[in-house]
Amino acid sequence: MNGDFALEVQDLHTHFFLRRGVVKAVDGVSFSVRRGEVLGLVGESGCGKSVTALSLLRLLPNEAARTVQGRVLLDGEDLLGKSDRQMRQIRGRKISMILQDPQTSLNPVFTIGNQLSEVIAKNGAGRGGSVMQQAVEVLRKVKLSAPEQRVQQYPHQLSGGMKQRVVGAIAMHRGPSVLIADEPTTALDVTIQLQYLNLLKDLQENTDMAILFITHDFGVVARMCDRVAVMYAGRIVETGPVREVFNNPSHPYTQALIASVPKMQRSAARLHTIEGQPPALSDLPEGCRFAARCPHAEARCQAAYPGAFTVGAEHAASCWRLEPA
Amino acid sequence: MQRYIVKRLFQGVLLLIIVSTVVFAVGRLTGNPVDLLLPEEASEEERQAMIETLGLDGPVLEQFVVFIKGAVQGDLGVSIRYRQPAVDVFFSRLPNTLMLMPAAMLLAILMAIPLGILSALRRGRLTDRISGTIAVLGIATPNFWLGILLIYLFSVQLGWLPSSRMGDWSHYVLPTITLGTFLVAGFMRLIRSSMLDILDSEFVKLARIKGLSEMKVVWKHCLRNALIPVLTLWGVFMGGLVTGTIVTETVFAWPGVGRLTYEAVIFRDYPLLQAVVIMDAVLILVINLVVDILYAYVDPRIRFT
Amino acid sequence: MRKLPWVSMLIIGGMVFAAIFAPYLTPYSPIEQSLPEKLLPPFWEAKGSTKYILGTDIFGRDVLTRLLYGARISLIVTGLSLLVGGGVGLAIGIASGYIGGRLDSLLMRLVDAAFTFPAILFALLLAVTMGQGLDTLVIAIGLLLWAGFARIIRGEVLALKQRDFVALAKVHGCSELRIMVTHILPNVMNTFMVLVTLNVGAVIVAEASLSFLGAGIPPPTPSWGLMVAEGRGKISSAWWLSLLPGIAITLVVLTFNLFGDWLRDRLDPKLRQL
Amino acid sequence: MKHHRSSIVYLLSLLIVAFAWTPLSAADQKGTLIVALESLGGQSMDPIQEGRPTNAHIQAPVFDSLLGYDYEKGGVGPGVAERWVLSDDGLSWTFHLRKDVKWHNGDPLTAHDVKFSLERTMSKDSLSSRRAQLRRNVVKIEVVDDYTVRIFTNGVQVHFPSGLSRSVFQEGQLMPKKYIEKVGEKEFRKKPIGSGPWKFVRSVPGDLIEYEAVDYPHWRGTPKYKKLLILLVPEESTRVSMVRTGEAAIASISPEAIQEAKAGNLKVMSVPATMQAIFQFWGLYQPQFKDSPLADVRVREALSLAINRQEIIDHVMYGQASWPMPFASFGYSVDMDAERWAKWSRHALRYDPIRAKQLLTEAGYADGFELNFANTALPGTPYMTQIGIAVADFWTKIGVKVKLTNYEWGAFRTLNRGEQKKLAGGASMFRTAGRPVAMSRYNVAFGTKSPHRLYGNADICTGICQTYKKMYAKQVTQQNPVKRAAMTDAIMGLVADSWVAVPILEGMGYWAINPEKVGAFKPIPGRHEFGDVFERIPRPEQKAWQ
Repeated sequence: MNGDFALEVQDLHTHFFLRRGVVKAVDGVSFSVRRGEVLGLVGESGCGKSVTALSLLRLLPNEAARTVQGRVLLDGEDLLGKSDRQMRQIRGRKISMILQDPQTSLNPVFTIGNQLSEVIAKNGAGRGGSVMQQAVEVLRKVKLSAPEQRVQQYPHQLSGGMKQRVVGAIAMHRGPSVLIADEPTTALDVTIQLQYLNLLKDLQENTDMAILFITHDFGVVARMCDRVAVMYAGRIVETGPVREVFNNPSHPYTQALIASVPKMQRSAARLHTIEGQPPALSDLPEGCRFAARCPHAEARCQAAYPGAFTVGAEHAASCWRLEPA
Repeated sequence: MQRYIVKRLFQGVLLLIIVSTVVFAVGRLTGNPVDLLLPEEASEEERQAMIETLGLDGPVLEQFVVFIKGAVQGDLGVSIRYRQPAVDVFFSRLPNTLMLMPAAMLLAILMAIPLGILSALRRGRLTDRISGTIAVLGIATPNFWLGILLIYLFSVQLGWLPSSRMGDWSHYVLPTITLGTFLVAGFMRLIRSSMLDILDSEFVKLARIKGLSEMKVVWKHCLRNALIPVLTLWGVFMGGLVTGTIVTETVFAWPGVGRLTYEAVIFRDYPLLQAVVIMDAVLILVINLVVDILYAYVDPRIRFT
Repeated sequence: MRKLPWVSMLIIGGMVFAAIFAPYLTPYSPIEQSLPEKLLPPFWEAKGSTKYILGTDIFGRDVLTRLLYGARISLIVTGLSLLVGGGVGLAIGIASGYIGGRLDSLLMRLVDAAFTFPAILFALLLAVTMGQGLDTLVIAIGLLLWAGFARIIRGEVLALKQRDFVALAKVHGCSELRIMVTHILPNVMNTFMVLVTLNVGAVIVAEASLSFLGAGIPPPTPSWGLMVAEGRGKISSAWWLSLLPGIAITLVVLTFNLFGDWLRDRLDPKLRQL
Repeated sequence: MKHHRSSIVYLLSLLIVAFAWTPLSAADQKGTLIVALESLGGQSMDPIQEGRPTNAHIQAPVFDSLLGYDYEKGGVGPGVAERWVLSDDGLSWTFHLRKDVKWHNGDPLTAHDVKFSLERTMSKDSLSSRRAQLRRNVVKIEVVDDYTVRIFTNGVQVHFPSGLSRSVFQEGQLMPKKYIEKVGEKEFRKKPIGSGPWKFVRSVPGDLIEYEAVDYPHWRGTPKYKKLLILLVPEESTRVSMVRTGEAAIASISPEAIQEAKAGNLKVMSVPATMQAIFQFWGLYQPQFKDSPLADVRVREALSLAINRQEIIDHVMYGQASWPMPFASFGYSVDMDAERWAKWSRHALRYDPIRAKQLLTEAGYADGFELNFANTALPGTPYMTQIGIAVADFWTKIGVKVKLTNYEWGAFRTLNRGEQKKLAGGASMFRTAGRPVAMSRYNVAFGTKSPHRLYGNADICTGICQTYKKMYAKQVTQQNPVKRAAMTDAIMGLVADSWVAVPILEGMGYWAINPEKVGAFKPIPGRHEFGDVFERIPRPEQKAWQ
């Protein structure tokens, strides 16, 4: 194993055990992120991206959801074997996350400063002035205007973009090895999205923090990420360096996704859409999960799931068409 | 905030006017207190004489004017039954009710918060089911029935507690339970359900991502938010509490305002009835105002708009 | 979702069945007296007999028969008062929420007033003023309900108003009334139904409480609340008089609440805070 | 604030009184007698502020009445006045007072107090229920000497004195002239003093009234207890529970609670003949009811015959009621042939459904008819509702389609005002209170200007109405007791045969008593209230129950 990996996920399975059956939201996902690297995790909504992220943090939403198999190595330590108490020590300090919706991720009844102070206190107080002064500093770092006032304010008094900066500040304050960003800009205005992405980039610079960047938007991936993993129906179907994947998408799903991204240069051109619906996660087919929607589907696609075939440097995809002859 | 309070106060005064007009009208529709002050043999002559003595002989509109004039000056008339200023009668009973209501509320809060939180945290498990059943039972059991059963069991059969009336602490036990039960149940369900919503919320996730302890997540981040709906529905609970005091005070011979309210209706003691209803309304308004302020304290979204 | 609440449905079904077929289920009349046979205990007690399975009351009437007919009264009172109170609340809620403006603030002040004023006091006043009876009781309990309905339905309508289909209907030139009836109303029916089931228990308890205070269904009509009230002084000498109808009330209210919870989770989960 | 200050002053003064004033000799007075009642009325201790019978509970311990009771038979007996005499011309009554009566502050009670009390009772501010009548009847009150009072009446008033006994009304209660004039009305209401065997201590509105026994021999009887506590406990089951747990010694109950009380090993005391439950037909004289089934006297008699009174007595009243006398009369009633009427009622009020059916058939209503029946219960006798339900059931059994409506008493009372629209042409429950003079009650029911006017009003008064009117006018002015009794009997016969107001049963006052808390005692016949009995109740060790 490469010691440079901040996070390695191996064969992760997270299932929801419901009355009407087992929903295999994450069904054998493997990927890894190097220190200082940004890995994009891309896919349609409902393909299991967020569940993957929550599985890594061991914060699955309710008791029906369980990670049943796999390993999550953070700096070489398997998180799945940790006790709840140990996990609390790890969360925030070694692995952290920015949630999707800035409107709801801050507690409405406490001030910004109060919510920041919790992580500041965790980091050990007494470094660099009072907690509130530190909080102001933290906000300044995320380029929030008038930070002295902001610490006194409540979340509803801030705009969505400001809130997301606060959330980012909270998530990154303790300098985690891995930061998961779960569609952090989806809920923001287009103009602010870009600012926020740049901010994330800036903050990551000069640190060796790895970022797992979850999104459904290939355009964002192109801007943010070093490598990308494409997820479909609970599995990764293609991984590779961003440029590689963009130039040479190998899985039909990836191809369709990239084709559906609007390109400024070709604004007049018709956008591609993917016909059909992804399979129900409670009733997955034996074979390739994309087969039903795939223009190239063959008989063997129905019969068995393809393995990951290498198509280039660090670039692999799960499609029978890529099987070496 | 100040403007908000002023606005609420203004609304309160408006409400008081509506309420007192309605009471004045409804109280006078049928039934006359004089009939209830006289024995059944009394003649029309006696009746007329007493109507004059009590000043009930003018036209209704005139009486209304007199009533409003007095009310503005804080004089709500003389109780027909007690022959004392109605406001005095009300205030002589108020402390007794004010001993009972907070006790019931305290019981409700002390029981409902831990139980509600526990059952939300243990959703679907045995703890949740047991406390859920207790909650629904609490709502389903009419409190007069509960009161009678409690008296029979704990006073008559076991002899542990006094059956009624005011006295030392032991007198408070049964009425408090009787009055508090439905509140416990109501609060508990409310806290449980809002806790469930909150536990699923993003900010709780973020609190966990921060690595906060479970105690801090539950008691700091969840509880305060979970109390918001309790405060929102406070008005409804107040209504229930007033109803509860009428029944509970009757069962336990508790000399409070609830019992007084019932008497005022039954005996058509117009001045007393008006006083009781208006003072009740004032009381509820004041409590609601306090709750509103509390609400604004708990929920900054209210405070700053 | 949650599985069907079989037990609740069975009990509710049984109650409805008893209410409809009460005359065929028992050979006795709920009202006709048989004074020499008064206060017989249920059959398992020493002096009881299987002639009167659950014993007799102070007038020698069969307690089981009165419980069965009482189910009928409870359902009628509950149904009518929910229809009246809920209906008024529904109408006011829709009008207030949809039309908005001054009407809205006026109606909402009225709702506030209703919450300030102890509703039971109104009910008492009404019963005392109009005389006891089914109509009085229904109006009284209706008065107790409407404000709660109105407030929640209004909230619902406010959200609905923003939805596209309403705008679409407006574009098509539908009248306001028509929009309220054909577009808004069907969309709040789920909420309404959930509110109705959740309030059944409250109504039954309210009926019982009013009977206890002497302002409910007048005797000799059998109502469970009245039966508890009539038997309350006899707990040690004739426990079955107040205990059995009390249990019936508790059981049915419990059942309706559980059913209401289930229905709410099915139809309108966002109402969970009720 | 003001309220607070005054109560502090009040408490302080109570304390001072308690320390400064130690009883001289009260060796045989100990313990507290605790009584639980369903109502304390207005809880006013001023006799002119209370027009209801509750005064006989809560005011009677403190105040004496000009006339008292016949403790054995019930009815009027000597009170503060030992003798009372009608003048030969019939226009004045002379009352001779006891000389050993004193107020709680030590002043002697004199004729001046009597005059003062009666005038106060008649004054503008008085809520006394018969104030208007007293004003009309009294011409002048004259103090003959310190212990003699003469009252001149408006015409001959043969029953005048009975109204001054608590066995009938409360107008005879005596109040201290000097004290009231000295301290003022307001202070008197706060700290009332009387001449009764109990001194007022305090009154907590809606909760209790506390009394303390006088420490000298009292003519009504010297209290055996040191203190008397009257508690307000509206809920009956709670009252019974309190007696069972010993929290109270005595509680008023309704017949329904008798079994429950006995189950708890309590003594149940029934005070005989406190009321008569009746049903009566309203407004039948009105022209629109000329052809109503009820206009036929046979139908009305049939309705009486349809009722099994013994069954109601045994089962609704748990055996604690008795067979009624004719309308508004009791065993202790004056001016009538009690023996004759007892015999009459045994036969006339019998249960005879066959005869009832036969009468209905004769009248042409073999298949029954519709009857509106207004059911109600008067204060103090809640069991009337149950009697009404039982009566309705008996009527249903002979084929009458009874439409039963229940009215809370306050609502019912408005029905008989004005045109009596809701009652006219139908029947209702009613009662007559246990009073020794029947005739005034007859006038309440049948007088043309009376509240009920069952025979006719001022405009429509023919036939029986006219007859009654004439007979009544003669009876009330007849000074000769023998002739008066004959006239009374004649009126009673007229009413009995008209079947318009029909007795159902004679009710009693019921009490649950904890025999470990009080000893055996006797009530006053006809009077449910215990205000004149408390001083006669022994402690358990003094006189045990068998």
